[in-house]
Amino acid sequence: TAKPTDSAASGGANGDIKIGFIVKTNSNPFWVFMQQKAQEEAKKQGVTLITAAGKNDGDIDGQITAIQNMITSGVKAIIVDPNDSTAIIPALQSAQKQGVATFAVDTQVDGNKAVYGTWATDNYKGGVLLGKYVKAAFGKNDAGETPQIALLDYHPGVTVGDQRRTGFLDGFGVKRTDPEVVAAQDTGGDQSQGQQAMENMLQKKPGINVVYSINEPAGRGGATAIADAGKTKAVLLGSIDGSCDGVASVKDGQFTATVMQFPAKMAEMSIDAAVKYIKDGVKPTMPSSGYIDTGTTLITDQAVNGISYKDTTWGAANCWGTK
Amino acid sequence: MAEHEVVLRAVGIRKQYGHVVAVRDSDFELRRGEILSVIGDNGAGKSSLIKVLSGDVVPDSGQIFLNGTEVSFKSPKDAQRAGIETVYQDLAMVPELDIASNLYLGREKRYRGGLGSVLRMLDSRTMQKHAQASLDELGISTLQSITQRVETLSGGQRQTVAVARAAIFGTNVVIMDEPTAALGVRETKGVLDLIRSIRDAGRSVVLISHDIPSVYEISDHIHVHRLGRRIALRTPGDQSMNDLVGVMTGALPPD
Amino acid sequence: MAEHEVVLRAVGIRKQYGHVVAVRDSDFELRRGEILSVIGDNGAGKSSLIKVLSGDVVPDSGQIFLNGTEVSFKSPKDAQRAGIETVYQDLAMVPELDIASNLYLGREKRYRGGLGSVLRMLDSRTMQKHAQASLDELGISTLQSITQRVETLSGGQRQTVAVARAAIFGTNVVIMDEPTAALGVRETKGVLDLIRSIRDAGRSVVLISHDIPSVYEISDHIHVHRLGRRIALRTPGDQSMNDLVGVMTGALPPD
Amino acid sequence: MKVLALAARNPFFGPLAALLVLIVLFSVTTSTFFSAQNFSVILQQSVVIGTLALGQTLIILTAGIDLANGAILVVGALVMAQLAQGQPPAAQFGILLVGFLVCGGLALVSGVLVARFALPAFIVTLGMYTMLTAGARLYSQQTLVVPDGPLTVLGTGGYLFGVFQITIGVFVVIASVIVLHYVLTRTAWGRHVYAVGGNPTAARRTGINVRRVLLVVYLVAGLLYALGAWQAFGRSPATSANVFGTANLDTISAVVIGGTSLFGGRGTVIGSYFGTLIVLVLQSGLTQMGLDPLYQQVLTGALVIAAVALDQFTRRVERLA
Amino acid sequence: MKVLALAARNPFFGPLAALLVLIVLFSVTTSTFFSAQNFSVILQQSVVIGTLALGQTLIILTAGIDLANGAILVVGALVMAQLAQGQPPAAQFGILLVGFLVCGGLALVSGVLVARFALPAFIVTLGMYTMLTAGARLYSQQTLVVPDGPLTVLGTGGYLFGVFQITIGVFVVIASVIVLHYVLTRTAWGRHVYAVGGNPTAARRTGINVRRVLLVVYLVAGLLYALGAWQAFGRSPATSANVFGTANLDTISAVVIGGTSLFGGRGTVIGSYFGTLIVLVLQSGLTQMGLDPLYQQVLTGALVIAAVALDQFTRRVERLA
Ligand SMILES: Nc1ncnc2c1ncn2[C@@H]1O[C@H](COP(=O)(O)OP(=O)(O)OP(=O)(O)O)[C@@H](O)[C@H]1O
Ligand SMILES: Nc1ncnc2c1ncn2[C@@H]1O[C@H](COP(=O)(O)OP(=O)(O)OP(=O)(O)O)[C@@H](O)[C@H]1O
Ligand SMILES: [Mg+2]
Ligand SMILES: [Mg+2]
Repeated sequence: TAKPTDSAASGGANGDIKIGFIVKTNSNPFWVFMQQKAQEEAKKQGVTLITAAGKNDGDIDGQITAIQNMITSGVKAIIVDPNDSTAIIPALQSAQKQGVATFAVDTQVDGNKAVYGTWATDNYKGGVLLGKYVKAAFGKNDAGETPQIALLDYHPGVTVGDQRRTGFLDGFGVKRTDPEVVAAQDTGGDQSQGQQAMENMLQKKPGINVVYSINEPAGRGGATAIADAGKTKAVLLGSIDGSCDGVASVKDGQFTATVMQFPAKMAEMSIDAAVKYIKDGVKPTMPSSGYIDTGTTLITDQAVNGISYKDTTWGAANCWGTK
Repeated sequence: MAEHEVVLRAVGIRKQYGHVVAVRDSDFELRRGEILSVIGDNGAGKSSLIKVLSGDVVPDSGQIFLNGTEVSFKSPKDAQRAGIETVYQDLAMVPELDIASNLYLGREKRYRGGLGSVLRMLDSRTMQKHAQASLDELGISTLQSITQRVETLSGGQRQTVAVARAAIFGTNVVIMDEPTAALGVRETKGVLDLIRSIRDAGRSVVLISHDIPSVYEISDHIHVHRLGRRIALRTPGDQSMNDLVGVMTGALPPD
Repeated sequence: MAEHEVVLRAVGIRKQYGHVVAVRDSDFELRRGEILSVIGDNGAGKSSLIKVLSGDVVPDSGQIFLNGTEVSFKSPKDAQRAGIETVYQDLAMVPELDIASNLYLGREKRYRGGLGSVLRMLDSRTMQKHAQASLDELGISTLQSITQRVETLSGGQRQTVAVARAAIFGTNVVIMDEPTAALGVRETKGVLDLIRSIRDAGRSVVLISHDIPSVYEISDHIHVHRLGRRIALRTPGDQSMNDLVGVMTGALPPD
Repeated sequence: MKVLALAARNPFFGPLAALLVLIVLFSVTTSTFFSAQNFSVILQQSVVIGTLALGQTLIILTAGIDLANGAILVVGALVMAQLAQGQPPAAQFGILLVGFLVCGGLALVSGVLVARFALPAFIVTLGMYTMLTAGARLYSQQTLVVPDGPLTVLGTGGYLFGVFQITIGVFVVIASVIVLHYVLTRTAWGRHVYAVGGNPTAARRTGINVRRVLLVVYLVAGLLYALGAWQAFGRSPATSANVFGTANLDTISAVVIGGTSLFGGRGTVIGSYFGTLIVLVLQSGLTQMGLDPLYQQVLTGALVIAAVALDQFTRRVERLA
Repeated sequence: MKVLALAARNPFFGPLAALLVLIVLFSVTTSTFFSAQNFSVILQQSVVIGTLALGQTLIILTAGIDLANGAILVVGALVMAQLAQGQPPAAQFGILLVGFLVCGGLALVSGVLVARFALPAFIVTLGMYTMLTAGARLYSQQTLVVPDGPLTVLGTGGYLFGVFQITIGVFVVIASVIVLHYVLTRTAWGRHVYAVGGNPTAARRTGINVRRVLLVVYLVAGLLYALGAWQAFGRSPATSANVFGTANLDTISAVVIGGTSLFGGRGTVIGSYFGTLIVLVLQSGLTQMGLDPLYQQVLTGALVIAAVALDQFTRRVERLA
């Protein structure tokens, strides 16, 4: 039932091309940054980009609404960072039926269905990387001590959070129910909640010496609580995100390490692919995994054997966000 | 025979708020087909007493008898089921609703037939017509529309609506707490006539009022309330009006 | 000389709510040191008129003159600055605050010295003492505590508080909208005495009341209001009380 | 003058005016906003929040508030989706019934705490929200997809007049608004709802069973939340514990924008539905304008205030001085 | 009886009782809760929300509500942090002043819309919240760290009685509670605040300038939000546009748990501070109990309702029938 739009055929200029870009929410600089990069790339390619965001993490109805509004406004392609990998599918399918190409960034759609291409971080892999590193660093520093791990989680049921935590625990080689995991709190990825949760966990288990944080704001809150308790030296704190703020925190010793992801790549590659598809009808080729991993890189200034990393100087040059 | 003529009797009613004793072990007695006036100083506890009788307030102690049987009113609804209808001193109206809606609040009329029984549709037209008629009867003539919201009414208009309401629905006893306080000369006469006609129809009326001449003229019995309790129950004519006032204010002993 | 004796004069006041005309091009005149009563049917527009005079409502048209100078009251504060204090029919009290706080609301007394001028601390003790004295003077004796919240007062007690308030602060004109409606015999006498003493102190009083005998007895002039306007301005004694009521209800022509 | 008199009689006139102003605004400033297709999409977007807003209106009319409506919807949706896994479409009729029972029952718990124990609705429903949000995540951390059947039928539809695409869900939400408007304005129970919100003491004294009215209001609201869950399946057959996280504030906004007073006793369900549409028209229009989401957000905030200001203006509310 | 009379006179007695019950509960059920150290941590956790809750109380006492308080704090904090970059500590005095002006000014905008145009506070502050949240993100997407100096001084502290660690910020929040309690109960302005919330018509008729009282209330609230931002620097010198996103609901909860009525005219700031502590004690205690976060959340919801029920019970509120 897809009706080809005539206006597109008339002009050769890319200016007639409109692309939609939908992120999870704009309550996190990660997505705001990705949007900005997408906007820059669109300008470079000479296409019009319109953007939208869900209201909060999990707001699938808001993203469906955004998809519908964008179709109305005549976009030829939609790139979405889905708030729910499953629930987004029917809306994407319906978009394709109406002749709109669909792509995913940052988070995969289930089975990579209903999208022509995906550019995302492998969050599990990032977690594993962090877990392995912290384990090794722990072994190196505190020989003989048993690890007491505290988790600063997002909240359960959010895919990215689950993947990162699972990866971290696997990488560290413990299970969630093992005695080494002495405390866990949900923070919603919020700095002040991270600080409060960490303070309360330290009251319960003053011996905590390993902390995982779902993202850098929560990690920063945790680091503040740890510093207030005078334990910065005694605790290894690992985070995931790789914003310039996070890299700075690694540099000044608040974080032991962070795992960097690359939102700019996601934005640029997806826009590029969308424009190509609209102009030439060529779908991007995806590897057998079904998506392109934009990569994760460990950032730390404390090297341990056998784990590749980049230092904070490299990190500061390649981080995302305001430099 | 004397005993079962008593419609509503209360014995040893007590109601305390914090350490303020509003009603202090007071008795009360209302006969069928009579107008009983309750008089007393401001703050004597008249309103508190009738709130107990109308089920609005649960007393701390004491008993209430309706036609000789002990009853216990947990809410105004209970008293209304027993045919006791009350005009409260602060009128108890919903400001956002119009006159007719307030008049029929809690006893709305539905259309006959399917519209009423199935769709439960209100027969607003009939309610408005009846409401207008009741108000006209009370001599309120300045009302411009029966669909005016009560919050826009003048003090006297509002009071008339409350009185009309009680008169329509009080099948057994009508209690009126200062029903003419805000009323003009003509409207007051309308309400006093209404009270008489309720009595003449065999129903009983409890009238709280500070208008002693009217009370003296209209009442069959007068309940004198002082410092939270009934200190005297008199028949007008047995005692001069001035003496009655003396008893009420404490200038004269009750007997 | 006649002209500047008029304290408050209003010409052609009109106030309309939706399509209800509450005040219909009415005039008003109050002289210094007199008691002027305003009488009229329920809904005649008495309260609406005095709300205009007290700054509570801005009229649609018309002029107000204070001591011969045109004024325009945008809020009750403006009228109060001109020494006009009002007891509203619905009393205008804050239920959550206690008696003394309501009495002094908007004109609280602070401690003398640093406590008052620097810390701006309220002198609650003095306010309570004065409040108690004012209420005693009005003959309210059943009040158990001056720190009772107004929402717990009886109807009459509440009204007394409002009257006491206006009497204390009205330095020029005191307007009272049915101040004795909820009052007992003794308390009513207290308020009427108060009104006389205000007049005797050279201030002016506007009294709205449905109690025609009292009005006839106490007033220097009577403003008869009907269907939104002043239809007559009389001196008691020039006309019998019955004729006055006849004019008020429309049974007799204004002249 | 005539217009103002009409506005005073029909308090949803203000929100309607605001809605029309916005529609005109976006129709003029964008080339894509004014189309049958776009209006049909906006109507479809309104079905879930619009339905929840009806329950919220009922509760707010009684001077209450419901912060748990989205959470109740989610629990109901999860239970229904879980039960529907691997079941034939015919079984979904029974499952729907379960959903209505679950949502009705949960809302009734709030109702009992408010009506019977006189606890403030804000705290009761905040507590319910906290518990149910966590409860939903304990119940299922997966995204569940319901198979096609009665559960998803509200999302199916066809064309009206050949151009106007419409779903059953849109009919259902509009029908709900009309039925509820009828109930509130033309039946005794509706009047009692206004009375309980306007002056509970007076309501009680006229013999209204205030507690029962409150209980029924919360129950009906719960059933409307179940209807909202059903509508949500029409929008997307997949559900999880993380959806509709801001439905509470979204519906309160819709209700207040629609001219209902948070202090109870004044308001209309039609207004609330217009309030829902106002927010959606804003989102749609601003997206069509191609504004960045953050700038969209700034404008949304300003326009929501402006919409309510317009409403106040058409009602010429007496101002505080 | 005596206890109840005391409770009636001091409406913050109920929340205090609830707080004590919770403290006893957690002291008994966990070995780590009852310690000077833990109480000192809880007090430190209370400084930001506790301060914001004071402003929220003022506004709610006037029958308003403020959904924008967290957003105003964030904007103020960002502006201060931005200005403080690369500046010597001495410059921070001036910067603080700017922060107070910014927050006071923003809150005053809400105040003008509420007082002057009679718009509902819910919508005005929701609009402000929407605009300011987006505005803050447009203003800065970085995490800004303020250098040590006057801006961070509230986080410094020492030991009381040798064991009880305490910060200046804790003293400041407690002092703020006491000062505001004094102002509300012992000055004319405080009485006017209650009057405006309890019966605005009566307040106006007694000659109170209702508009001005409202404006000052919003202004003072804004200054308290600036103080909250200052407190936040004491908690953590790093700030970004993404902090305190739920401060609005958190403070409303604290205020309501503290016994203040959302309908205005009744309540105390002391109660609101106890309300803040109740929530924190719950979070701390449940963490010490080592419950799974989701079960913690379920219990939090239930206990918040229970705390308010206890409050109602101590006040023996007359129930609806
Ligand atoms: N809810 C309450 N809380 C505390 N005290 C109360 C309450 N209700 C009434 N009172 C007190 O009880 C006493 C009796 O009040 P009540 O209203 O019964 O008097 P009343 O005889 O009707 O007076 P009036 O003629 O002025 O209407 C008064 O002192 C009043 O202050
Ligand atoms: N806010 C309003 N909206 C609509 N109509 C109003 C409003 N206020 C008053 N009215 C109408 O204006 C008319 C005059 O009312 P007002 O209160 O001035 O009468 P009044 O003479 O004081 O009567 P009463 O003796 O009963 O107190 C009445 O018909 C009333 O219904
Ligand atoms: Mg009384
Ligand atoms: Mg009047």
